[in-house]
Formats: sequence, C-alpha cells, structure tokens
Amino acid sequence: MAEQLPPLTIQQPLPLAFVRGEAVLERPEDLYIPPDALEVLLDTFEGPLDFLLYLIRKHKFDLVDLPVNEITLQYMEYIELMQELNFELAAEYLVMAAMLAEIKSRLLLPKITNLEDDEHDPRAELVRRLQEYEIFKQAATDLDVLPRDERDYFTAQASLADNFSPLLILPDVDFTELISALNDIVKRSKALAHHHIQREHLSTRERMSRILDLLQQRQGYLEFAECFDLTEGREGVVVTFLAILELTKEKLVELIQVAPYAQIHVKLALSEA
Amino acid sequence: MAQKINDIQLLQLVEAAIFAAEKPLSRAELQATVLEGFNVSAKRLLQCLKQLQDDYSARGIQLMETASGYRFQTRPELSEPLARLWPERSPRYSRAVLETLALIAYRQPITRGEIEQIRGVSVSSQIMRTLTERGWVKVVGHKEVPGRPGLYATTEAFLDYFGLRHLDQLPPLAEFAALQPAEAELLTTVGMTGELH
Amino acid sequence: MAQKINDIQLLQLVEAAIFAAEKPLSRAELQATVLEGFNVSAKRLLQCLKQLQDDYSARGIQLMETASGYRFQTRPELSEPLARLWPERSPRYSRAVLETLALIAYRQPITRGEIEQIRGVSVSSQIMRTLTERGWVKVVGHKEVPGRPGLYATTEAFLDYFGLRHLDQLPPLAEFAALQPAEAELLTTVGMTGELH
Repeated sequence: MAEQLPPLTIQQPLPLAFVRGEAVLERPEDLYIPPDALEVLLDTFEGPLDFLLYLIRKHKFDLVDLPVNEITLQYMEYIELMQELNFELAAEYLVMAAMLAEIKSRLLLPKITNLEDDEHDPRAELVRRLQEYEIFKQAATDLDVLPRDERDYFTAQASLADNFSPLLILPDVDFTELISALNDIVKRSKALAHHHIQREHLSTRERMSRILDLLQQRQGYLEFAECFDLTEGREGVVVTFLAILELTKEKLVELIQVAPYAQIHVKLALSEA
Repeated sequence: MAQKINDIQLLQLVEAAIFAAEKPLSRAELQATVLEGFNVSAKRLLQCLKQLQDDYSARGIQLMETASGYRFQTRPELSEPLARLWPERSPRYSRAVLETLALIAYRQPITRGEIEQIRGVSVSSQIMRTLTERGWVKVVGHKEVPGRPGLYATTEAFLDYFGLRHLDQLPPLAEFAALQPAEAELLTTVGMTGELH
Repeated sequence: MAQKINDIQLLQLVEAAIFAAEKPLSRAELQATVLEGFNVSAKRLLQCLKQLQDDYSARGIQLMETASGYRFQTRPELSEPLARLWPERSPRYSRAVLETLALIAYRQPITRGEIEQIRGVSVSSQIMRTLTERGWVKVVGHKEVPGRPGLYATTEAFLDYFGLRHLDQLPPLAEFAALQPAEAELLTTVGMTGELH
C-alpha cells in the first residue's frame, strides 16, 4: 500500500537513520504534492498512528529509538499543509500533533531521573502504541490472506433426493386431555341424554371392532366358533358373545345357519342394494 | 489463447462447480462460466460428467441430470434417516380431533355420521385423516346403510401410546351410553340391557 | 433396540448428511440426528470421517473440519475459475473492518473504546454493524465501567468462515508479549527490557 503513495514533500535534508546498524541517507524529495494526492493520502491511512508508522518506515527510522524531533517535523508539515488546503482533518490527527509537540518539549528539559529508566522516557508510551498498532495492522493483513469462504473456497452442497420429506414430530396427547375432551361432549350433549342410562363394558365395543376387522380379513365370512378364543376363558367368551349380539343388533353382521344344528356362520351384513 | 486443462483438473473443476452452485448447472452454463477460456469440447465435457456419474454411483450422493442441468443429490434410500436433520414439529391437536378420538375409543365401531350426531357438529375429513395417519384409528368395516360409511375403531397403536392393555382400562363413563338415545331405546326395548354388563 | 448399519451404509449416510446440511455438522449433531438409533461408537464415526477425508483428498472438493463441525468445500486452488459462477459476489473488506476484526479476534473480549485506543481512531458504528451482521462478532458481556460498554468476541461463524477450528489456529501475532502494557511494565521493572525487542 505504501508503495503506491505519491512522493511526499520533504522540506529539509533528512537526518541519517540507522536501521539494524546500517546507516541510511535519504535524499530530499519533491516539495510539491498535488492537493488531490493529499486527499488520497488521508484516505489511505487508518488514522495518525498509521500515518506516523508510514513516515517512520519511509524514512527508515528506528521505531524503538524514535527520533522525535524529525518525526514531529515531518508530521507537522503534513498537517499544516492539509490544514492550509482546508482538508477536514480528523480530530485524532491534531491530538497526535499535540502529543508529539509535548514529547519533543519534554525531551528538551534537563533529565532529572536516571537515564536507564525507560519508564521516564517521554517517548515510551508513543513507541509502545506504535508497536502495538503495527502488530495489529499486520494481523489484519494476515487475516485478509487467510483462505476464506466465498473467496477462496465455496461450500459444497447436495440437494435432497426427490422422495425426501422432513421428519414430522407428531404432537403428544396426554391421557387427561382425552378424558376432558370426552367430558366436554357429555356436558354439551346433556340435552340429548336419554333417561335410560346404559353402561357398557368397553371391552365389548373393543371386541366388536376386532370381529369386524377379522371379518374383513376373511372376505366377510367367519365360522361362529372362530370368533371365540378359548384361551381367554369364560369372561372372554362372554365378551365375544355380547359383541356378536351387539353387532347383530346394529345390523353390522348377520348370523347364518343353513339347517338346524348346522354350523353357524357370522357374515358381514350386506346392503339390500 | 485457450488455456490447457488436463482430465483430472477438468474433473475437479466440474465437480466443484456443480457442488458449489446453488442450482443445477447445464453443460452450456459450465462452458460459459468455470470452463470459459479452457476450450473444452462438448464431447470431452460429456465424458467428464459420465466419469463423475460413475465415480459417485456407489456413494451417499449421486450426480443427477435434471431438466435444468446437473446437480448432486442424496440417494433416495437415505431419505428416511436424513429426515432427522430437519424435524418439523406439527401443531397440537385441536379439540375437535381429541373429541373425535375419544368418541371412537368409547363408541367403536362408529361411523363419522354417528360421531357428528353426538358432537353436534360436522367432523371434517381432515380430522379423520389426522387420526388415521397417526395410526390411532382405522376403518374396520362398513355400515350397511346408504353410502356404506366406514366404521372406525381404535388400533393397538392407540392402546400402546396411552399405555393401555385393553380399552376397558379407559375410565368408565357412566353417563356415556346416554349419548346414543336411539340405541339406548333399542336396548331397553329388546330387554337385553341387563345382560350387557 | 439399536439398528445395525454396515460400514458402507454408515459412510453413505454421513457423507449425504454433511452434503445436505446447510451448515457444518459436528460429530455430536450427526449422532443425535441421522445416526440416532444406530448406536455407532465415537471411534467408528471418527474412522468413517477419516475415510471420507481420504476418499475426497484428490477430488475437486474436500472434507474439512471447522469450529462448528464438518463440511465439504471446494479446493482453494479452484477458486479463480469457480468465482466466475458468481460474478457479482466478491466480498472485500476495508482495512478498518479487518483491523477491528483482528483486534476482536486476538484481544477478545474487548470494548469498542479499547479498539479505538489501539487503532488511534474512532471505530464507526457501521464497522461494528458489518461485523455483527456477518455473524462474526457478538457482544458477550459488558465491562463494569461507566457506560457499561459491550465486550466483543468472535463467534464460531467467524472461525467457520476462515476455515479454522480454534482461535489458536490464527496466525501468531508478532512479538505479542511486548505489547501487553501491564506485562511490559512488569518486565521493565525486573530489568528485562532488552529482551523484549
């Protein structure tokens, strides 16, 4: 990104800088920056720290042993230039200018404390912030080159087969709901109630269903004896007998005996038509 | 200045494109997008797609050609276990469904008309379908009256669901028989009332 | 009453499930959905996934494990021709967005104020909204200082998007130790300054 920037105005010869022990001499550069280039410049930087880092790297200053005088001078020149050109500068740039000026003035004061104490170097905080920012600036770049979805790879998906249907989770019914539904019917139907209150064993009705079901499986024809399951005992036989009587009465089945003492058959009732 | 692409690269690219596209890709679309600039002949592309079809023939997904193009889809045999990835909770049963179920349980075998008579409102086909699809009721016969209406009864699945061994484990409803006036009358008339207990 | 499933059926089912799911599937999710009722041991499932990884190693798509689970994705080498399937889709993010995201990723949980302090500029609401809407960051709590600012952290979706399983798979920060002010101060005090650079 930095390489694409327009040449910067340098109004004074640059000092010698030492990078990893190597002396570097920068030559003065062109004084003129076109105003729209400055605007691009402002948009390029993510704030004063980014801008300062750019200046430091450009002039190959040592970040740890920051030459505050030079960097302040460089920084101020740009800020003043931009202000002269009426660019709207973010407040952060002006705060940074003030901070640099303050550090510079403090460095000019006679040092009272012992020199080896880093904590009293007025530059320390700024250097720390620059270092920290630079590391996250790099982290952002690293993050950007990580292979990522929708750019470097795409999710591979398959459609569902045509016969697919989602799993239907059927609602649960509580036993008491069933009973309360029934009670509602009873209450509602009070008007219809007959005086003769009959109580019927549900087992009879259940057996009626079973016999009908069996008749359906046997093409509507059963020997009377086949309806009974003797292993059920006496009670079972009675229930079955009552069920057959009830089915006959409701005209759902017919009992057929072709001759006296002949086998009785149970037959599904057929409509007259 | 067409670029060269070998058979393996072609296969990978076509495979990846069909998997990544949101909709089926036709051969023309493949040529116009991912294969643009590679100058792959129609015959070569067809061979490549045939190869892919073979490669996936024994896998959990298959390459299918639909009207709008090629797409991968899951094997039809896997639909049932895959359905568990998309469970859909159906809404609770309405009062009408529960009342109908209760009437079938206590008055089986019973026709829809008889249920309507007791409930005093019509019973929609949807209600009967809901209960039948749930496997709780079934038609055990037809009443020999005009229209031959189905006679509904509860199933073993119904008993299982409610943890019952027999229907008579349902709480007795003394008042219940009173709801069938016609029948009650009949029973009284033929004097069999006592024997029914 | 667990059903039996042979190795081929298991492979097909797991393969189809990962391909059909809209999002990455974890082993736990596979067990709880498509494998429910099959009683497949953790070891066997892992072997099956390893087998799938091998099967696809030379194909146009690959089986990847990200933070939230397994998914198939196209080979990164194919991104250029594949991108032609979506001419309009090429999400680029500004440096401001990326720096903010990097700070949240490496320094989470972090407040917007802390991000601004490190970046030396204000962080617009638009940036936070972009990151939140993408589902990459979320507020995980509030710092107990005046104004109770939200503490931001990255999400699983962030890891998924960058194909990572854990945060520690992020590229390491350069000289991170030197940057923790409290730590740096402590080190300075004990005379270790020299080693920090």
